[in-house]
Amino acid sequence: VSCEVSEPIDTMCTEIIANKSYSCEDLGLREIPERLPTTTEILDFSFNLLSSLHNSTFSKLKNLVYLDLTRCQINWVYEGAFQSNAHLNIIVLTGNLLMFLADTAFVGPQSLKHLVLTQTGLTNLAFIPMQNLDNLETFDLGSNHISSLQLPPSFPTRNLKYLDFQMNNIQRIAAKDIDILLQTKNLTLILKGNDIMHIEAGAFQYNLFYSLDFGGCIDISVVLAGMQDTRTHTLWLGTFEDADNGIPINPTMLLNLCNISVVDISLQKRHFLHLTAATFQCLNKLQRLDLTHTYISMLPPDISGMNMLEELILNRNAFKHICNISSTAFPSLTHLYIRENAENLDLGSGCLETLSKLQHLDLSHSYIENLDCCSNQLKGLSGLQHLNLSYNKQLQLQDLAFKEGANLELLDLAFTRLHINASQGPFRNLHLLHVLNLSYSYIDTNIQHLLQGLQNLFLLNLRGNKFQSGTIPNENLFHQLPSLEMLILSFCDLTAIQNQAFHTLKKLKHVDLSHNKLIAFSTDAFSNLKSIYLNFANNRIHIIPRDMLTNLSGQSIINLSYNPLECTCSNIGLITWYKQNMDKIEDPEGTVCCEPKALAGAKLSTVTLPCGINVAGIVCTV
Amino acid sequence: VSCEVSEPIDTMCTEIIANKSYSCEDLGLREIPERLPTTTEILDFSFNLLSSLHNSTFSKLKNLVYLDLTRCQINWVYEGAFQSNAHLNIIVLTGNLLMFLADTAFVGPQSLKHLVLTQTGLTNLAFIPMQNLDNLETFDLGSNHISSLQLPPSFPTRNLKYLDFQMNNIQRIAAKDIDILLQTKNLTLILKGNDIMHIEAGAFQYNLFYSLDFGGCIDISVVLAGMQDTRTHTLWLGTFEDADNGIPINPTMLLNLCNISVVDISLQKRHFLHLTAATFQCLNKLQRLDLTHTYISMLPPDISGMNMLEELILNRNAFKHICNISSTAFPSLTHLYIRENAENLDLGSGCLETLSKLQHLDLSHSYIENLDCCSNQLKGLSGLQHLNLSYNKQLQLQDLAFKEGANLELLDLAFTRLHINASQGPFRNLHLLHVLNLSYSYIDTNIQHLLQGLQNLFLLNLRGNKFQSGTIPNENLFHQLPSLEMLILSFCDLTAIQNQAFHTLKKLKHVDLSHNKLIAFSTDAFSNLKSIYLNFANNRIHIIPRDMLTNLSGQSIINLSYNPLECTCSNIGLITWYKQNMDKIEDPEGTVCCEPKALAGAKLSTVTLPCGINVAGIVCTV
Amino acid sequence: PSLSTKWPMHTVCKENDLEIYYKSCDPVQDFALSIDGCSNILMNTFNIRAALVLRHNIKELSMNINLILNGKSILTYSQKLCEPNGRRFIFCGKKKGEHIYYEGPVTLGIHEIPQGEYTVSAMLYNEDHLTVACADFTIKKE
Amino acid sequence: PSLSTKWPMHTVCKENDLEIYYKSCDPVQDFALSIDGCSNILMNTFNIRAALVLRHNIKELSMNINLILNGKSILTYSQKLCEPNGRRFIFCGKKKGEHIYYEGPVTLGIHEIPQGEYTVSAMLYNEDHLTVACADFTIKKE
Ligand SMILES: [Cu+2]
Repeated sequence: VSCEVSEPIDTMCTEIIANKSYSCEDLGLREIPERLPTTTEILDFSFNLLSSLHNSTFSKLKNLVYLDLTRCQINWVYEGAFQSNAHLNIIVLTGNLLMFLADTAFVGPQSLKHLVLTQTGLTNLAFIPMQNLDNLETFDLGSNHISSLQLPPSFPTRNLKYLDFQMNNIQRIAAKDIDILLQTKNLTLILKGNDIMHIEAGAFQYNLFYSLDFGGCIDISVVLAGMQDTRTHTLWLGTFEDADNGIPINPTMLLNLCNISVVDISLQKRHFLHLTAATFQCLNKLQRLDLTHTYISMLPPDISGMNMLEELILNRNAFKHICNISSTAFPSLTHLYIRENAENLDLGSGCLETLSKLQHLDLSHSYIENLDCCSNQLKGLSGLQHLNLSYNKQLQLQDLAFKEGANLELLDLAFTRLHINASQGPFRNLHLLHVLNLSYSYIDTNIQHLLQGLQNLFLLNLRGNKFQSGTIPNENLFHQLPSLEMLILSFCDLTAIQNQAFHTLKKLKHVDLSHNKLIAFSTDAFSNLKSIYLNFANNRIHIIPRDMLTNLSGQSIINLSYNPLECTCSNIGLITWYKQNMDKIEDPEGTVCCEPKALAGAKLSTVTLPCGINVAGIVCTV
Repeated sequence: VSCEVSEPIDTMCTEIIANKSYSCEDLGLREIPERLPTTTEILDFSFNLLSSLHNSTFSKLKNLVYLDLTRCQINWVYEGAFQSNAHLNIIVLTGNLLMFLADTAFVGPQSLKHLVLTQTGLTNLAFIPMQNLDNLETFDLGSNHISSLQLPPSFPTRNLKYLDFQMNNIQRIAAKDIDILLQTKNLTLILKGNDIMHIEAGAFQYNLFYSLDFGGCIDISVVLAGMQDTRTHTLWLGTFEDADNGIPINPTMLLNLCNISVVDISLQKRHFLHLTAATFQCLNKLQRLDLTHTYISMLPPDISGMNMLEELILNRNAFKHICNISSTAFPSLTHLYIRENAENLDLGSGCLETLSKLQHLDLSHSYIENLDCCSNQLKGLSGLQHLNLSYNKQLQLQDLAFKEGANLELLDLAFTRLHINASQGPFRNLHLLHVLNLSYSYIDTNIQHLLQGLQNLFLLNLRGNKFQSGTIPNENLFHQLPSLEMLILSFCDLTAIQNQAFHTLKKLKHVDLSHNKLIAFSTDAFSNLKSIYLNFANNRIHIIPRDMLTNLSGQSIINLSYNPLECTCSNIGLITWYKQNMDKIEDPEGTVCCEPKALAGAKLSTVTLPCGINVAGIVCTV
Repeated sequence: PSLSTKWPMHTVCKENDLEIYYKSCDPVQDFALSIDGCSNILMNTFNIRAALVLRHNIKELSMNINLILNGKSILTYSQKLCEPNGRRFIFCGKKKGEHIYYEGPVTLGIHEIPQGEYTVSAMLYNEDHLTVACADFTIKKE
Repeated sequence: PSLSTKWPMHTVCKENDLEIYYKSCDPVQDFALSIDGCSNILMNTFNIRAALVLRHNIKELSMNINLILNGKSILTYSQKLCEPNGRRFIFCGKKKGEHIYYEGPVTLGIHEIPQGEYTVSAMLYNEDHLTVACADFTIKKE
């Protein structure tokens, strides 16, 4: 009987895809293992000890495409280090303190597309040899000590899409430093975390960017002055909780925005001095404006001209009343976010009425408490598709709680205490609702009409709700959900499920019953066992009769991990089936024996029991 | 016969002083070896692999005074790393990329005096916990990426004498950043290699420095403007061959020097625009001025007021004529250096006549060629003590060549081709001369009166000169040197030394005969064999009879390395004596057998020959 | 809390009536933390130093804090620190291998440390639920 | 020239008529050097990259260059690069353990490379005559 539990302690690389992809992460290796096949395309060699790279280091791995050398203590990259690796696309050198890169350090690959030199101690761009970098698409130079952006004439621009200089020491940008970037199009340029003190006027003139990130800069007027006549899709001007607050914004500081072509701006965590309509006068053409955590409690009611704004993000502010966002100023909004409001947010009545185009509304984590919800509050929002009211205090749902919600596809009420105050189903008009999240909403699961009318519901999440006497009866609130495919009932303190509980749910494909107190695994309750996913992890199941398992078709997956499974002959049915159906098992690592003591902790797949041929024989002839 | 040559390959630390000082440099160690005694005071643990320091790492070495942890890949210094090391004075952490220093990282030592954090990746002074650094005398923070000099209130000042911020990223210095330095006195502050762009007016006011180093800064007027009302002994304002040239100096830029109290200034490698007497108007109080490599060919003749200048350094400039240095403007000079002049320097006649206080004159490496040397040229310099004319083209020494040199103590003529054109000794009036360097001066060693009159000569260097037929005869030019103690005759192509050659040199103690073609080792030629040093390395000696060795007293040292020594029984005399007198041997590593082939390369000390007891016996009874 | 003995027990402070220790519960690395004076914890803000090397990208980063008394979790607190569209901290979006260092003030808003001995388990994890940092703190207060 | 096989032979360039290789002759470390285009050597100035870690302080630093043909030294050139009172280069005075990097133009003033195969041995040493860097170059010119 081989019941040994052996933890394989091994300094060998892990095969991810046979002959193609290997991970040798953190094995203390001092060279590339001889055993890696020459066909290897993807190699994660991070957190080892290489010290120097020579032309012989990778010479056997001629098919390498992706090479991750993160934190290998590489100091020296000698001539032709990658000369044998014609197919190499990606080299990651993050966290190596580079002391020397030979002129031909990167020569070899026919089309090197991604080069990551993050945190490699660079102080100067000239340290990097530009030979054979012409095909770069992304170039990561973040978290170094580069103090000048002077791009050499040989800097790769042909295919460059992403250039990351975040958290360097760049303080001044002169036009001639970056004139080579005129040859790029739709570049994303990250200058976040640099202490920009001066940009020469016109330095970015005629450039066409996709995104420009100046996050964390001290004085955004310096940036805006330098960006005159620039075109970019996105301009990130915010700052961070762990960065300097920077100079507060007054209306004149934003005037320079009138000469910048941009549709998406973030001003996260900036302070506004005198937030008036004037502040917005050069924001007219914006389609998206992010004012997360800008310490505002009121948007000026006389803002005008913001007709193009489609997305407004007001998260982490301090509105007392939702009318204070002055929604009439933003008639074209399709997306509105007021998450994590610092005050109890009063939803008022009809404050968003004019937002007839609104599709997404996120009011989560905002201390909302409403005893008469929610038709008045959401008046006029007949186009609403996604509504997030999760993580609020409590809501009392009235009859037809979302009266104008006929177009709602997603409704999230998780972690908000719900009181149902409706004689009929509060959701019964939500015919298009696709996803309903009621997890930890403390709903009364005895209300049989609760889910009435949700004829298109695909996913129902009831995690953390309780059922009377811990049982899901045959007669239950799920009967009215003909389209339901996914059902989450984890953490519901369930002890039993009646035999016909889910028989009406013909389309049910994914059921999560994990973290309950179920003592029996049964497939009887489900009407359709073709390619079903059943998660029974973390329950109290000891024994599973083989006939409960045999009707699971080939596409099905079950998870039985973290149950007190018995590895005795009384459970030979499960154990025999298990070993023959490993392809149907999720988390075999966590699926271990509990009894007898001698086998406790042994993976089910490794256990062989001496129960006699006859037992297996009987099972086989069933 | 144990003739094996074994290179001791060993990963053990080297004992420098028993129980006190150990070197474990570059042994690939991953921890402090258990075997180091707890009495260890000095530990060089550089170039090993520690990764992190804990309170247990050095807990056994309670007597540590000096700890060198250079380049040990230390990233993490946890709480109390040195808490057991009460006597620790010096911690060297050069070249470790520090990722974390706990607040109590340096707590423990009662009086930590020297902390070296050079090249440790610092970006910010706040990274360094200041707990228990109050007694620091030197604080090395060079070659990091510190961009602000903001010294915290807890910065150590009580005993601080040396503060090194060289090659950081400091661009601006505000008065409040450094006001804590007012508490120091006679501090040496190194800001070399920082790109200083602004110093707040008065930032260094009332400070009393010993030395301030702004080497390599771009614009010295920025420095001088910031240094108003500062007192310092030395002010280093030069730049370097591998640094930016900086902004050229015009006379107005130096006007701010009038309000700085300083006696020693270096302007090495600065360019002067319009070098006129006005340039010097605020340099009046200087005692030392270094104008090395300042691209000058002429000092203005109308400079006035430089009466206090004692030391003038004009190396690496381009004077055509020594009169062009306008020596009359510097009447108090004691030291004058005109080394490595880029032009053929014409010594003229009496150009330095007014420098009656001159003691040291260095004219080496200056392409000097003089056919009538040197009394006219050095007219008036009767106080001269050191004269360096080495590495020039050629000099024709006349009779009494240094007529006013009665006070000369050191005369260096090395590597300058000399023609002696004197019927009597050209040096015969130099009664005080102590050191004479004539190496590679191609002198005619047949001139018996050459060294006449040098009655106090202590050291004579004749390296690289030739003797007729490769022999030093009994009658030779050394007889007139009663005080000679050191004689260098290496690289003289000598094949023989006659028996009485040095008999008149009663004080001779140090003779270098290395790199000649001598075939015999003989002690006969020396009159005094008590504590003599004889270097016969790199000659052609095969065999040494034992009786040549036995009269060497206990204090003597000989070097026989790199001779084709025979390790056969014909040389048993040497070999036996050698092993008994290892304390008299210099370079035993290089003292190896040449013959027979089987023993070639074996160290003499390891060789045991089977020559029979009788041979050894005979020798012992001599 | 993990049972790993791989990493040493670190002392954050050891004062008259308050002792705080911690131990990394990350299988691949130790955790570096230091507090400038333990008694300051009860102040509104106090200064810490903390550092870690990322073993995984943190496009998303969440924090989970668990207060454990007698082996039972009695309080759980979790918070998202980074999301692709909500980069609250400048380190959000950093990648595997990067060194993250924070040195500065922290506000816990605790005004009393309850008496007794208990464990606070703190864990940071990323979008794939991979551990970014993990430490179990032992707190003893008289 | 040293006989050590500890360090690999590095290729500086390999062009039609000119090949330059080098090998470190320092017992404790390899030497890092790279030239941007070999043919540029004959230009007045050409660009190099060079790096080393100091194993000893360099209060004083001297350079010795030896041209060796058929095993015989035929030309020696030496120069002091650093002295306490003559810090010509910004790296003068650096200490053991420091990384020195130079990237930029160099002027050799050579206008012709003689034909044949020969060795140039270059060595840097400090005030105590300890090796700071050492490399033997093999030059083949047709
Ligand atoms: Cu002397």
